[in-house]
Amino acid sequence: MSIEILVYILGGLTVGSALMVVLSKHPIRSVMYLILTFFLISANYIMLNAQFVAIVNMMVYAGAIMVLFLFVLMLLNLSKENEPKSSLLVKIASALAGGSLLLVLVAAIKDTVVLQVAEKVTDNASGLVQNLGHLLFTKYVLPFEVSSILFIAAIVGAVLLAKRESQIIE
Amino acid sequence: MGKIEDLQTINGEGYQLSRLEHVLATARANSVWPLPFATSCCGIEYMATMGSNYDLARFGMERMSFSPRQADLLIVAGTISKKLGPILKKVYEQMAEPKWVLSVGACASSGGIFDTYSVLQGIDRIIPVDVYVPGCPPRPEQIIDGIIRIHELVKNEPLRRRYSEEYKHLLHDHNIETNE
Amino acid sequence: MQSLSNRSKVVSDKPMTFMEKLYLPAILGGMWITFTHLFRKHNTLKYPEQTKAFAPVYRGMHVLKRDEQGRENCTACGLCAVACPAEAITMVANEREQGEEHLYREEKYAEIYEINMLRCIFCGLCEEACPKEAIFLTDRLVPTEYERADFIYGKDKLVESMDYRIDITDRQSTGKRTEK
Amino acid sequence: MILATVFESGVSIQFYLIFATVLFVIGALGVMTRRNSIILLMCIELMLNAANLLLVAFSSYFGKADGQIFVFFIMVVAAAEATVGLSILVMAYRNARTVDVGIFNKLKG
Amino acid sequence: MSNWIEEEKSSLLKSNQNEKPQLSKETIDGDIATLNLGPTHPATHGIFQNILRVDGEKILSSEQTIGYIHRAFEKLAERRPFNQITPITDRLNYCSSPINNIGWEMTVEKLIQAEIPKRVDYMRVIIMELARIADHLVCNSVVGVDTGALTGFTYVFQEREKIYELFEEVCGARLTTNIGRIGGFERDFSPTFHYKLKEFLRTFPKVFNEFDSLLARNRIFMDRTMKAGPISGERALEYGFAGPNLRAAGIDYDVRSMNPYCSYQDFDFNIPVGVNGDTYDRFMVRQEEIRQSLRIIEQAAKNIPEGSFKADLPDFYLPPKEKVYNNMEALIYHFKIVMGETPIPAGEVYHSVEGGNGELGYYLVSDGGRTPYRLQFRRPCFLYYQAYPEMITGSTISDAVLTLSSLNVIAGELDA
Amino acid sequence: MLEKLILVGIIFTISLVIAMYATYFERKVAAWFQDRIGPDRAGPFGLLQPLADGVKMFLKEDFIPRNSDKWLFIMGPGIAMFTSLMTSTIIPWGPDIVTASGNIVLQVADFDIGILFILGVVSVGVYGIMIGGWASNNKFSLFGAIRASSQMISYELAMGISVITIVMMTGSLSLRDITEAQHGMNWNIFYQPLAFVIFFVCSLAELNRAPFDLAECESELIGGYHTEYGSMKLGFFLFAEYVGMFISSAVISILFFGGYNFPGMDSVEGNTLAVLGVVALFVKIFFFIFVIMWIRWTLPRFRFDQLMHLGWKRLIPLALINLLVTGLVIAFTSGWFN
Amino acid sequence: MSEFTLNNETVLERISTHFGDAILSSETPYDLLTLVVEPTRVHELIKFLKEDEALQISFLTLLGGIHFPDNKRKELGVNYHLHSLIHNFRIRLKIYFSIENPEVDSIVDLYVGANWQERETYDFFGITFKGHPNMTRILNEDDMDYFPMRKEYHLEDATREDKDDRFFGR
Repeated sequence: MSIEILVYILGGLTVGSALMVVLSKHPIRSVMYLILTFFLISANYIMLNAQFVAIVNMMVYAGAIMVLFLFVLMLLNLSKENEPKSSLLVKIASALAGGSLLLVLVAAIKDTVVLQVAEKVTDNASGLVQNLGHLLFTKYVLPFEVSSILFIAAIVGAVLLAKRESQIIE
Repeated sequence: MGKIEDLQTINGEGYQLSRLEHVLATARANSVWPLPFATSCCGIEYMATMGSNYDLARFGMERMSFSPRQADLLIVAGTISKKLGPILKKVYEQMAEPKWVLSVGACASSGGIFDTYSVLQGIDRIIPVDVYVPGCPPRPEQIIDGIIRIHELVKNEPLRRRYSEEYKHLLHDHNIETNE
Repeated sequence: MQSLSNRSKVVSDKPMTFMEKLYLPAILGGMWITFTHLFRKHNTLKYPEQTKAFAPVYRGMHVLKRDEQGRENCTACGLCAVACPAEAITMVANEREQGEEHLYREEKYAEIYEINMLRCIFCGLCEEACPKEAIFLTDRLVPTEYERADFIYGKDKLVESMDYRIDITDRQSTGKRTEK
Repeated sequence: MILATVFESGVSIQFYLIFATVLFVIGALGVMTRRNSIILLMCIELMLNAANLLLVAFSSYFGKADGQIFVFFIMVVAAAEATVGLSILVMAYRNARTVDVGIFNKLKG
Repeated sequence: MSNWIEEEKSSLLKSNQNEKPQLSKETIDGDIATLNLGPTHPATHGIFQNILRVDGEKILSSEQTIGYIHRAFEKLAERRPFNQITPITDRLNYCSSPINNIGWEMTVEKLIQAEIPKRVDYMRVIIMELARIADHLVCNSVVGVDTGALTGFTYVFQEREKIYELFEEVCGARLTTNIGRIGGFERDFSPTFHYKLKEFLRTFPKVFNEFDSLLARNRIFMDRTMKAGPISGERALEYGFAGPNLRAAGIDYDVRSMNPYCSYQDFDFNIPVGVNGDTYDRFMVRQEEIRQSLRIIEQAAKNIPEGSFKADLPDFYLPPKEKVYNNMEALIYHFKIVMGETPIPAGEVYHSVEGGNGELGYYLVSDGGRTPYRLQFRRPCFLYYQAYPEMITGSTISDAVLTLSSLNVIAGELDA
Repeated sequence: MLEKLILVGIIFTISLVIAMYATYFERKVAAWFQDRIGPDRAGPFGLLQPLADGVKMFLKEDFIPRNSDKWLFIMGPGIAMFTSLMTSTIIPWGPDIVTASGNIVLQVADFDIGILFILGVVSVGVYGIMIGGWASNNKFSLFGAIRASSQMISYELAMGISVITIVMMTGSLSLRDITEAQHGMNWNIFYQPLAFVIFFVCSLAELNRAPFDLAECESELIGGYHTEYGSMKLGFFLFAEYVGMFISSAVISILFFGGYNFPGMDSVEGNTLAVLGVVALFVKIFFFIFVIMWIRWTLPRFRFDQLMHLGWKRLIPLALINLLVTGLVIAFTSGWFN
Repeated sequence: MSEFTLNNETVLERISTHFGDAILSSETPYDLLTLVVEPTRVHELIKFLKEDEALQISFLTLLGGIHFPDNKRKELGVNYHLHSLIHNFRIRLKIYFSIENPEVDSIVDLYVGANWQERETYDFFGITFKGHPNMTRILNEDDMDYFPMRKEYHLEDATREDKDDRFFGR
């Protein structure tokens, strides 16, 4: 099954680039790998027939949030040299902790029985814009509005924080 | 430095460019992007050359590259003082191979009337010059003439000339480091 | 400060009108102007193919004139060299020998006469200084060269040939020499 | 147009469960190992994305769009978190000249 | 001075590329970077260097280095006879060489107290005003180019080309004209000149208005240039500004009306002044000056008196060639003048003309010798370029670029 | 599947060739506006000029500044090129071509979310410039990169909002649906002139074209983000700009000028319609490429703060008002208030 | 303002009443009032000219040095050209001092524009201006070791090769 292979390859690439985010020494490269990861996750969404989420993921994460990260990194001009390093002990400890977390989670998930999987819906339309839009503006209209308030709060907070103190005093 | 006959000797296997090389060199000659290092009067005449009446664009040269990385031809127009010399040299070093130098006007080529303590008596003391344009300042016609000469050089230059020992020697003579 | 001249005129105090604040009218107006130029005849001199006549008094390449009988006019008085602000003229004078009357008009002549065209600023002072209507600047251009040495113009390049005489009659400072 | 999707293949939802878990753990690992606070924020984004992936997978397999709606809300939160987090970082950086997470210890006073 | 300037300068000159100008330590320490505007930056038309200290796009301070094309004019002038100095003055403000030439000639004429015929005055006025137009056209079109509008530049350059043709018709060269002699011109205006001048006066206003309407009232341009690089009139005077840059600050000091030379008192013209002394005012003042210059040229061309194109100065003006060829006395005078052996009075004289950039002065000290004992130029660019750091502090890099081009700093005049 | 691959190939080739000749066209147009001739010595009428430039760039020494981040330095132009080519996939180039074995759709992929895809890819396009500018380790490049990225992010918003009005009118995000809704002369420009102006201005800003070319403006930043780039890497950046110009002209034509629709299209059908439709679309595209160049060679550029001011304080409010009014009108016409 | 017209006589008179002892000589070559002044008093005098209500000679036209090698003890000089824009009156001040100790008061505190002119004068003649904020070379290279405008130094660049001086006494 070619699609199957495609899905697995995508998964593998995603995990690989996510790993590189953590392993890269250079912060800018971490950002680049994270962008790549987001792209690959978007591809996964498309495979899951969630086109709208895929493209929004790309726009929001890759197009906006990561630009912000890159921007900050550029402005602070962080290079490989002044990258703070954690001690080997911490690294080993956290690797062990991470490994055991993975172990526990996988063990827990392995035998999960997923109920009520829809019958192979090949013409699944749940990811289409119309469907989502309808749901968003009926069932979830309150959270939707609340999220906009959250956004405004975040913007105001960010602007206030990023302004220089002297300018605030003025 | 840059006579066409010199190119013949540099290219040991005989002067004949292969057909492909010829096509490539001709293409290259039609897309020489200038870096105008215009310091004084000649710079104004260079501006006139860029203008509508003489239109350097016909040679595919209206795309000025103020960044030395993108330029092929260094047009030195105007007086170069001793204080400015190192900067000119640095600009030359920053340019990517292949690069050519056109020395426009009396001041750049020889110092002109400024035989004074502060003026460099010709830029060929610090960088290799391919074509000299006389005049103070030269007419736009003369500048175009010089550019056509440069084009001739480009058209006849084998691709491997820039890797030849002679070329390295030439740069060495002018104390120019190339590996950037 | 009070007005110093009583004829001042304030030119920049007009505030922007509402229409100007809208950006668009000026932008469209500007675009209309450029658009009309689309259909205008270009104003370019295609230089190597076309040439433009210079003013008759143009100060270009020098010529050392001969007189009607083909004798060199120059008497090597050295005024041109003295008058040259760029100090570009060098000459060696020599006495005319017996039997050379058909070559040189005066008793003295310039054995070597060199102009460094790369130094020369084409100011025309040599022409003006010449008392023997020997040196003239013409409306020809000095060609560009690859080598610096090629710009030392000796008598071979400067003296006009009798087969191809250079017309300088339009130059107002020529004057007339009445034969003695 | 609908592209060829997972549903035409035999990939089960278990795969996405494991896949998302692995991504989540990688994010967690990053949080634990790295000391650059900007990268920490990035790893948190990664963990959020792992959750998103699972949500989308379930929503698709169940044929219900609600999961995808939640993804949007998570994105909103993530965006807000990133902006505020980064501005705090920039502030902290201005004062301490480092992006080491250790600086936040000083906040304890 | 602090070491960032040194750092930046040395990084510029190091011929080894290892130390390419990079974000210095200070960037990290204070969100402040140094930025090297020049010497070969496209905005520095000519060669001079500004090392800016910037915070983001905002300029905190700047330090200038000049002298990159210092050519020792004043020393050179001490070694050349009087008539050979004219070609040197060409290269001061090379955008308007004829003004420099004629200014120098008038200085010598003042020294030897020569009587100049009215016709020569009018001829000089025509030539000088043409040169002023050419100068202002270069400056204003370059302001346009620096704001990104290249097309206006090409339109007015076609007209400037016509001015060059006019110069060529008179003296035989386009840019470095070496026009005129001590005592007048080397030849009269030819019929072609008159024809071409008429043609120029006919076509120029139309093209010029096109250029004007491309920029002058375009909001993008106005927003860009207004409040960019302002200077108050009082401050400008302290700095010794003159010419369009001073007039843009509201002070109508113009040598042409204050100390009329060359019969400028005969002509009716206005002196445009600005209000704020910012880039827009400088631009507008120059635009209006071009119109006023056209007015002057029209008046001069209409009223030009008949007469000789040269003064009667047998000791300084070369005798006509016919006489030199055929007349012994004329030949002797000719030799004397060329060799620079005519008697020159000792004394000192200051003369100034309104150059393209302001009061262009010549302080000539003569000891009666063949060459000037000391010749000092009052170079307007040199004086007002000092004010540049003050004008750009607090504004953005874009403003700094525009301010630089609207000041019309000519490297030849700046560095002498 | 094969026909799709062929289509992809054709579209890529066409965009590259058009981008290449856009450089030539740009130089010629500039020359015409300025009473000049423009390139005329490379081949007849200078037609080989882009090829010459290409060859030159390929043969130029390909160096990487010593202090730069090599990996990212190479990636920058690559990303720029890739993202600008990506967008061409969802553009409907014309009506279906009818063949014996069925219809060939002249569109690589008709996503349900078409216009969002374009916005998404465009928002990613900023990385090329940002990374390129940062990796060069040159202050002017960094300035260019920062300017470019803040400018592109700011103008994306107004662009998106202005597009939403079109989406509201059509009821679909798919570009094909939007095109189909403008059958004949029923173009959106007649209903949404303001949205068009905003979209057009924003796409100029997204393209970094004059009067918004602050990221690379010669007189201030030398070359901006590509100051340190030479040879083909520079070529990629320039290429990306011209491909972007081509694609955004296509998007403008589709969103506001009916795409492949043309007046009187009902009188033809079948393959004639397809061919004429493609021609109509390309005529519109070329017109907009010309207009973009026309603007570049006429207008002065903004200053950075003025640009931000225009984006945030003028265009976004305008776009929002436009959106509101459109919404009200749609609500009235569809009878919500009855 | 009173009916005080500025001409050479009145100005000289007015200056003499305040600075009678500082003026060494006065003349009017080519109708320009020229005063030779005591070097130590020149700053004071320029300040007076600038601030005097009646004179208002408040525009510095030109400042420059001059070198007379044969004037023993008075080898170096500085000239000031001042201009009263309101009255359109020009005046020239000259000071002379010995080459051993070439030091004068700077007038940067009166005229900002004098800054570079004084630096230039220093660069050319080696005249130091006391109180100048940045007394360094301006046009020539920083490491130049002589003052080129002094009469004893050559104009020519010694490296010129293409000149043949054997003829015509140059």
